[in-house]
Amino acid sequence: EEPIVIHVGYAAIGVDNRPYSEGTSAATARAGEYLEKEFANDPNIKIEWTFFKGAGPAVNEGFANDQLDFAYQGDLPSLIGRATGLKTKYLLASGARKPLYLAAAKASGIKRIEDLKGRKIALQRGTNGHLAAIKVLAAHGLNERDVQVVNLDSAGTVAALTSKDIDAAFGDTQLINLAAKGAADIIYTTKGDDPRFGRNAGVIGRQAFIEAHPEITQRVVDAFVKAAKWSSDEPNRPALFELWHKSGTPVPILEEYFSNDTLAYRNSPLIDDLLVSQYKEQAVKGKEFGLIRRDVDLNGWFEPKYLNSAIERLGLKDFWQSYGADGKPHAS
Amino acid sequence: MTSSTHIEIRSVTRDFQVNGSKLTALDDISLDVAEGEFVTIVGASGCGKSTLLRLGAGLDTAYDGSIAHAGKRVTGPSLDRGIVFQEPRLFPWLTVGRNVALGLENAGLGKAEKKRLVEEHLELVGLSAFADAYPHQLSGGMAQRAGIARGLVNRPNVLFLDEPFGALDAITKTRLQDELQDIWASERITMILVTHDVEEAAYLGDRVVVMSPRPGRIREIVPVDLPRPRDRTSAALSKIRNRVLESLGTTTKAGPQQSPGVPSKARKVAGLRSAIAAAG
Amino acid sequence: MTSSTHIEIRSVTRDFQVNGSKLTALDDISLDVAEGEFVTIVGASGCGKSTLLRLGAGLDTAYDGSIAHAGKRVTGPSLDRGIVFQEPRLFPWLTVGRNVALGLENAGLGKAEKKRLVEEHLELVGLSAFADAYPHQLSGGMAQRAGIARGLVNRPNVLFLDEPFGALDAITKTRLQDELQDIWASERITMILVTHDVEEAAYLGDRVVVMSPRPGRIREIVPVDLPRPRDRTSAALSKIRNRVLESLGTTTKAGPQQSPGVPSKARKVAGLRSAIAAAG
Amino acid sequence: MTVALSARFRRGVTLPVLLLAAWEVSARTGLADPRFLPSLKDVALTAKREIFDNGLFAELGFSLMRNIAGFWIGTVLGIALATLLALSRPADRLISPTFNGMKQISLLAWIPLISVWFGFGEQAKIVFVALAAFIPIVLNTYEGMRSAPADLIEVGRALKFTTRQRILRIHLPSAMPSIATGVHLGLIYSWLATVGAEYFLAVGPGIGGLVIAGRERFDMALVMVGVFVLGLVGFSLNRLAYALESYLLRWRPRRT
Amino acid sequence: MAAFFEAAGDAGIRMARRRRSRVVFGVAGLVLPAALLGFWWVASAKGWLAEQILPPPFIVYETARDMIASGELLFHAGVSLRRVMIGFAIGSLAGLCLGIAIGLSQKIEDYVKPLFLAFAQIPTLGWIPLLMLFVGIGETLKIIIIAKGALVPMTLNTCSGIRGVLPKYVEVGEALCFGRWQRLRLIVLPGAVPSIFTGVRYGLTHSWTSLVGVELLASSEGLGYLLVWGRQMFWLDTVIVAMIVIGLVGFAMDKGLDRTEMLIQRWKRQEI
Ligand SMILES: Nc1ncnc2c1ncn2[C@@H]1O[C@H](COP(=O)(O)OP(=O)(O)OP(=O)(O)O)[C@@H](O)[C@H]1O
Ligand SMILES: Nc1ncnc2c1ncn2[C@@H]1O[C@H](COP(=O)(O)OP(=O)(O)OP(=O)(O)O)[C@@H](O)[C@H]1O
Ligand SMILES: O=[N+]([O-])[O-]
Ligand SMILES: [Mg+2]
Ligand SMILES: [Mg+2]
Repeated sequence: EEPIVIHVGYAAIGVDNRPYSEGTSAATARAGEYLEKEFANDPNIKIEWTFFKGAGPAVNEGFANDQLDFAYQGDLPSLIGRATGLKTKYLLASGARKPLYLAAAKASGIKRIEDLKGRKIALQRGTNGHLAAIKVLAAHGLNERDVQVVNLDSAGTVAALTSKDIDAAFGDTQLINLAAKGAADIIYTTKGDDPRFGRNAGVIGRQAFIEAHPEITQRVVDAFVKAAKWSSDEPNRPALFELWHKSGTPVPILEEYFSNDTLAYRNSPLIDDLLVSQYKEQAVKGKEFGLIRRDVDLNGWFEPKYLNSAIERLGLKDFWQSYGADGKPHAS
Repeated sequence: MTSSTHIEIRSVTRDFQVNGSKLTALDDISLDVAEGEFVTIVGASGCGKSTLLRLGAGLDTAYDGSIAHAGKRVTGPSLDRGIVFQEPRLFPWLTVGRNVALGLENAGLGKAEKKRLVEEHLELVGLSAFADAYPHQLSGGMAQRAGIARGLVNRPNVLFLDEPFGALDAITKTRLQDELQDIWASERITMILVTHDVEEAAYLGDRVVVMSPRPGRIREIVPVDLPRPRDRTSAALSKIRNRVLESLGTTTKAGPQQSPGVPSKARKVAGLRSAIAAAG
Repeated sequence: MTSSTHIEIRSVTRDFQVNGSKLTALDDISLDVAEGEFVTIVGASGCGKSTLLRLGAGLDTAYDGSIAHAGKRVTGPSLDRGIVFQEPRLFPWLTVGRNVALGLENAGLGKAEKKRLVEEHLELVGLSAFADAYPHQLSGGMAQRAGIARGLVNRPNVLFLDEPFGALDAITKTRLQDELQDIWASERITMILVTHDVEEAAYLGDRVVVMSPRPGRIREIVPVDLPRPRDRTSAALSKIRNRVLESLGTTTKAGPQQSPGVPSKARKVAGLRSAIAAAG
Repeated sequence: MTVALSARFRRGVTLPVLLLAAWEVSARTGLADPRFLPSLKDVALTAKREIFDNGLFAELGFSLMRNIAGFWIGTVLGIALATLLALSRPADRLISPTFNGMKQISLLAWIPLISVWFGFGEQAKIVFVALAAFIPIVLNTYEGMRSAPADLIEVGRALKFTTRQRILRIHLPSAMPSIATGVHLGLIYSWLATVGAEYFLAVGPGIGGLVIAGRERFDMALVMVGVFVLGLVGFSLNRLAYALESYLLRWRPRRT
Repeated sequence: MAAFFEAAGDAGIRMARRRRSRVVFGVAGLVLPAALLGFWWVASAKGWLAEQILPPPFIVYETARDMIASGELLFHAGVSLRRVMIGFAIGSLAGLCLGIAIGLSQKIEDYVKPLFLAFAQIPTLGWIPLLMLFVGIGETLKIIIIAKGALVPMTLNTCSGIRGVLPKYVEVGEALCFGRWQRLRLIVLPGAVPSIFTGVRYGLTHSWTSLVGVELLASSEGLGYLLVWGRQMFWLDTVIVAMIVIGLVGFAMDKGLDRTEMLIQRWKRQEI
């Protein structure tokens, strides 16, 4: 039997360029070596992780060149890949319902989202935070043109907020960090708000690989689901944050990031109606806002077969709550 | 003129463009040089001597007419035809020894053989002590001698020399003239040497070609039918020297705009210094 | 020697490093040149003539001893002291006319005045037709003449000339010698001229300085007590020429490693060509 | 040349010392926001931590290896291409326009293609670094080769130099000063690219991570440590190049 | 091989061939781009590279056409051109001055060069936080970074060009008592022209390169932004259009530089 290297990509990177990430079950799988353990007894199968600074786009390129077999990727980049005709399958949710934060510079006078009108706002275009931000703005009667958008990456955002070059910024854990240091104020988060404002992400597989190696695919998904299960067990909360800390993100930040959310809610791998409808909406919105140029056909993209079989075999049916397209829990 | 024609120059004309207007450097030059002959060329500054040598060496092929070497048309440079340039043209990044060794680059000799030849030629031109010096450490005459060594070391069939001894003192010059003549005599190299020293031209040449300037033409060819070794102080040589000088003199008169022109220029400019002094 | 000392060279020694060993180019040279005097210098190739001129012009200050101009120590170049270099050193990026005009760059003259001076000096050296040509379009002798024009145009107080006529034909050379002498006579410029042409040295100089090589020393100073204008063919001049030649000859014998050395070198290398032929 | 080495060293450190002093003063007096300009002490402590706890030197080693490998490849290929372009008119006319167009395109724009051909790993980074060195070396070598003195070229023709000899004996040596400048630029830009590669290509060990991390954590002390190390290494590489250059150019008459 | 490396030095032949060769070689310059285009065509037709990575030429053509028609391309190109021009002008001028200063004075070199080299080696990424503190994230920041891109090559090339001027020419200036300015204008600069132009060339290249980095940083317009944005959005056709425009503009600038250099170095034209 010929040796196989399974190339797994991750559309993010740890602090210090550490090849780790945090906040998702995929990050748990990486840090806890779930895949490696899964194939520990198969000397012919090797796992190779690649963490991408360039995030989403680099992952798409990797898929296009057959350089990646599986990858964790945010919603907008994966939809963009899908729109350009990449042959991929969506295998399971990972890092779904991630919150988005809005921080205002000290003394900017911004207290509410409505105050953003006409101000200089940083966000990182083309990432899943971009679409989420637009939705949040829209919910408060603003569109992208009502504010001055500055396209900044997360490090640039931090520096610009600190030096008050911008008035506010949409972002992620880096904003919690900044607020903790007293350099900015978090004035809004999607957490606790309408779950439809949240961002989604998942593990994507390359179709050709899946078709060629269905059994391996199943075992990969099994491993991810095991990681999701462990990440969803509340008693593991301290251990989980400790594991994710390998990425360099301080534990208190993670605690804040996951406060008021159950681990199971955030780490659910389910491809439920909420998730599917969210992706569908992103696709429509993405096109509307000019981020995606073609219609995205999502039919047949979601491939829950492996996920379901894993859940079945691992006895995790009903372990995670599934939600309807309206954001309400399914009364299953 | 005992042997056959070695270098055959026929109706050669060479024009240059200077500021958009044509300058005829050589006009309808014809000259046959026999194998083993020693031809010297004299002529006013700018009359086309260097141009002619470059054509003969095959370095310049944009001329009308024809040039042949041993019956074959010259279409480019060849190791059979060597040239010593008017300026030394040493490679500044090579030591003197390595500069001379360039002449043997394509001689197909062994390393030891090359080394021996280079050393011998450095000694010939009195530069043994400077084998490892760089060109910028040489005096003008020393650089010229290094150039001569480079031209000689390969012993070409035909050697063109462009004022090779121009920057040398009388004694060194005399010595090197004799060395050159000895080499020529023993190896039967066909030599074509440009010089401004009429004595040198008469002393070394079988024939002295006198050129007239712009357009460069052959005014006269003065044969030197004297046996060798020649006596530098002999009356016969002196007579020939005078013939050549005379010929040069008329030549210059024939092209007045070429020579420094009006003899009394100095007087005309004499007042300048006071003008400058007044202005300063 | 009617006027006071203009250039005073006292116990000047100049050493160079060549390959880590010391080379004494000038050894304890002392020479006084009177105001308006015309001194010529002859000596074997590499004996330090150019080095001496560069010191006098203030271009090289790394020597022992002292050099003064009009009583003031020479610490660097000055417009009062001009120099014509051994090689023409024309700037390739300037036309001939602009190259000559460089000499007036700091003369403080008006544009029209400058233009006139440049034109006159170009005519003086017979290059009027080439005012707009670039240096690479000149023949060797033409470039040298342009260099002379650049040196003369500013009419310095003292002019150092390093073999200025070396690349010129006999006729042009004779003319330019006379022009130079006329300028010298009418403007009383102190001139120090290096040459390899012993006749030229005797014809032009009030005194002829004969140098001996490595270490460069003044062997003898031959006074030329002949009235001007001089007759080039006079017996008196010829006598002086011979004196100088003789002095040079002994000079050269005194420093054998300098001169081309063993006279029969050619014969020693005679077998080389066959060696090359065999190898090729 | 009479200036003693120690005097030159003293001169060389003058500005940096002044700069450091100005920095320390503005940090202490609160003239500058300490979040942007940390105090020297902070930087020193951070440096100590990075060296002793976080294996800074090992990371540096990775970057250096990558840099040197890429630099060599870029230099050799650059000199080769420049030689071809400078000495062959057909090649010049054929290739130069395209090269001149392509060289304008940012290194970053090549990343997708580089990762297609060379993957995400070490190879791709080395290619990226090589590309950064390649362009200045091609340009400078080309210029140098083209300005070989015409009279020496003619000597080569008279001596029937082969193409090889012509290149080795005339064009390369006369292009040497120019190539040296190209090498200096190549060193500078390949070192920048070494860091860039760590930023733009997939993750791996290396010193660039330090600056990136500092930037991302907004830890300016860490950024400064990175900046110091990067500057120091680049500077040392350049000093080495200077030593080599003055050896290769020893034939040049010294300035007086 | 020997024929391919046609000797650079045969004045006559050169001159005679000049007119004909200009036409021939003008076309020759298009051969390689045409070949690349052909290869691209075949590669995308045969699917050697994924369509997402290398979209077929006609798609790129259509994208370009649309972007031109909408005025989008011109707008982005205009923004970038302006930034590059300003940044490049500042950087290259500063580099010229610095290069001259370092090239002419050993003292200045001793003082400035070590610091300069160390600075040159530090990635812009590291500077940005500090720079932002001083100049904000606006246009100034971008222009400073672009200027730095031009500064380094310009300085080093000017400096080495000046150092390379032959001492024999410098000495003529000394003998004629040239002042600093005369020495610069009449000897040093003309002698250093080829090297300086190489600096200008690479400086320009590097300005463009920095532009992309800068527009990646904090911008919503310009060719660099198109490149980065296009990649982010996986619109490789847009990326390629931006690349081609950058290449073309750069190429045109290069040609302009060639012409200028030729004009300045008139004396060389006839030499070979
Ligand atoms: N820059 C230098 N470095 C080392 N040695 C030098 C340098 N310049 C001159 N020399 C040496 O000094 C000696 C005298 O040189 P100089 O140029 O003064 O001779 P010269 O009398 O002018 O000779 P020529 O008549 O050949 O021009 C020579 O041996 C030469 O090698
Ligand atoms: N490359 C060139 N371009 C234009 N004109 C040239 C070129 N080379 C030579 N000439 C012209 O051709 C004429 C003859 O030049 P050439 O060098 O052959 O003279 P020469 O007889 O060697 O003179 P000299 O004794 O001064 O060295 C001169 O008028 C010169 O200006
Ligand atoms: O994959 N993302 O860039 O979010
Ligand atoms: Mg000549
Ligand atoms: Mg001399």
